[in-house]
Amino acid sequence: MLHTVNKSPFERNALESCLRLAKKGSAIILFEDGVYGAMAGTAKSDMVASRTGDYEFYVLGPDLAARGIAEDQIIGGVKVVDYGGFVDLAADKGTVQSWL
Amino acid sequence: MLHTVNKSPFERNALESCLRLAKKGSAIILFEDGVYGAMAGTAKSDMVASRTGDYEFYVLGPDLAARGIAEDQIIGGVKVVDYGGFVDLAADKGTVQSWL
Amino acid sequence: MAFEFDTEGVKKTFTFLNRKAPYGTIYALEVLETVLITAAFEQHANIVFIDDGVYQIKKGQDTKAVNMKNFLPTYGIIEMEKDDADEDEDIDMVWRIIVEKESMEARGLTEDDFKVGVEVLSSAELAEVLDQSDVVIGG
Amino acid sequence: MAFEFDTEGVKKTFTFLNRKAPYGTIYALEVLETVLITAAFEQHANIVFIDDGVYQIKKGQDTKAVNMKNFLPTYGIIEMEKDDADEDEDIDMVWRIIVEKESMEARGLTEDDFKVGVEVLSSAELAEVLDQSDVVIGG
Amino acid sequence: MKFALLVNEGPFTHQASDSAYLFAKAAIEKGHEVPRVFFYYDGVNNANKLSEPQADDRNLVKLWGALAKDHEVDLVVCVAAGMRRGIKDDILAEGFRISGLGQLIEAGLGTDRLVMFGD
Amino acid sequence: MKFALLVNEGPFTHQASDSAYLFAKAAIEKGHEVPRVFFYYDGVNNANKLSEPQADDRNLVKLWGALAKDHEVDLVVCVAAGMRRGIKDDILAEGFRISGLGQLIEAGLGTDRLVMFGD
Repeated sequence: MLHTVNKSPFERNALESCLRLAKKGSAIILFEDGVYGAMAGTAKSDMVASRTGDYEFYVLGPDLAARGIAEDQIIGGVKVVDYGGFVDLAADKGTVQSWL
Repeated sequence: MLHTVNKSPFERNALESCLRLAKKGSAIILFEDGVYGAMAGTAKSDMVASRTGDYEFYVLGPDLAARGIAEDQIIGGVKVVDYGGFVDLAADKGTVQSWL
Repeated sequence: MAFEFDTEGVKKTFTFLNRKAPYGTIYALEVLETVLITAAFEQHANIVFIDDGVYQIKKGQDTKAVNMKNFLPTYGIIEMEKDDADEDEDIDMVWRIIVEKESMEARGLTEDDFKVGVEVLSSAELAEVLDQSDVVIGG
Repeated sequence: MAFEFDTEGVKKTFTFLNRKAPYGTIYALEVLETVLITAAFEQHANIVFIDDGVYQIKKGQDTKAVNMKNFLPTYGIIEMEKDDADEDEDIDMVWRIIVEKESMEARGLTEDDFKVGVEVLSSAELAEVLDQSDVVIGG
Repeated sequence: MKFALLVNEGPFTHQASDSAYLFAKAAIEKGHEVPRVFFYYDGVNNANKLSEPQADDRNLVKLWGALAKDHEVDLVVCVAAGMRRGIKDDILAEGFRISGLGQLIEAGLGTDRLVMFGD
Repeated sequence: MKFALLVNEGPFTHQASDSAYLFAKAAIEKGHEVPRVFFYYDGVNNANKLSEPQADDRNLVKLWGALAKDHEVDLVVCVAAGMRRGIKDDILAEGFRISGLGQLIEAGLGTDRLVMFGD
């Protein structure tokens, strides 16, 4: 499965719930305000950084750029993709579940 | 001042931010989905229960009733008011700040 | 350009993921409308309540003073659809109404608080159910 | 029924509380439009960034690939309005651009990350500022 | 006392418009005035006269219009927010008018309290 | 592969409609099909033809309409959600049509993936 998270982990509980209920081995893409969850060096970075062994993490590059987050500020092990990459993930990983 | 919180403390950070930034002695009213913050016996009850000495807490009765929360499930020290009571608070406590 | 899909004989498992509290937003009600339509298509459905979504089925809701429609009776209809599917051997449709244990307990609720009969699953058990869904719709 | 208010000589302190991240929602942009109008009324204004709102003024935003308007240049206009108010003795208007230290630090940001010059206040200091506002608008 | 309200969300999806309406009604019943309600962001959708809820549901567009008529409440839709979202004179419900953001600041200056409802 | 999209928010206030549009465009560029986009909840507001953003801003109503025209995307607005919110034939933009929720379930059955965008 591909899980999508579009909310900041500081504001809402979407990422937390996703990480509790996504089966290990799933892919997770962070986009829109969800990209803040992929930033290194924040009070919430550990949510993703501590689970890179359980999930494949992706983050949407255009949403990073819009928010002024450089790729070198991203947590190690999180891959940056563009919209085409998002489509590929949705095609390749099976059912898509959006954590709205 | 009167601070209003309309979000569930489980879903969003509005109550947490309000409790960090509202000056001691202020009044805080919980309404809409904010009323869940006034329920006793939940994982978030302590947010309000531990601060009843710092703030005057109120909760909107019509929103409790809509959500099936009985008044005896409310944290001690939190007063239940109706819309008229909400208006009185807005009139009496000075500037109104909404934590949307 | 009313597109025609060939859905003859297609059978899928739809999961309706309810994560939002009732009344503060309309998601609870409008997801319900979608669930009911699924019955007409005779599809499998998991109606899942997690996070603040567990509050949607709390007993005793009275919306008169907020001037809104009470969503609660609609869950009774969904329970009836489920019971029909369970009992009628001609209907090839499995419906499950599921509450996540962790979400329920964090909110100080027990099974007795709910308007409808539910299966209570742990996060780990629910993760398996979600993983086997074909279509996930939620709000 | 275009109502006429008597606002002659009224001077208030407006606080604009920005708590939401940019682009995921439009609040950042539409609050900005309100701030700019306040200058025309020659009112005091606190433009406050807390929680994910601190991300609104992060440098280096490039919205081309998401096909949205870049909000960032507008903050430059607000800084200009503030500077005008500070420098022109004929304008009786105090504007402050404030970031909460705790929100900034939790997000791994420092003053250097911001597009505009800001006052960094602790939660306790900011609580005093908020408490002395006459009107609070935010999103 | 004079209250101005700011409504940031449309009807139905969020409870904001319901809460604001019931607050305004209670304020008027208590003898206060509500000279202006300003509709901003998605709040402009409260002025869409085509809104047609189910028969057993409340119709906020009409409720606001009736409140305006009965108690001289000035319902102002932000022109810029409305343009973006397609709320224009063509579909503007009775009791509402379209004007600029200055009307919000003016309401903040001319009343005792500005109370905001939204998401 | 066939993708169906579900859009739960109107343009501007949330990024959902932008993300969905850019996802659809990228899918088509990759050679996939997007036979249907279903607009539900506040998503129905994407079909308001009166929407008139500032000149330097994107116009999602028109972008969706153009995508529908160029790539045979069926843009369906939920009738019940639209009635409540005042999105009816009177103001329906080109490329959109109004129909029932069954069209969402049908899209779920008739495509390989249903991808949801919202708040």
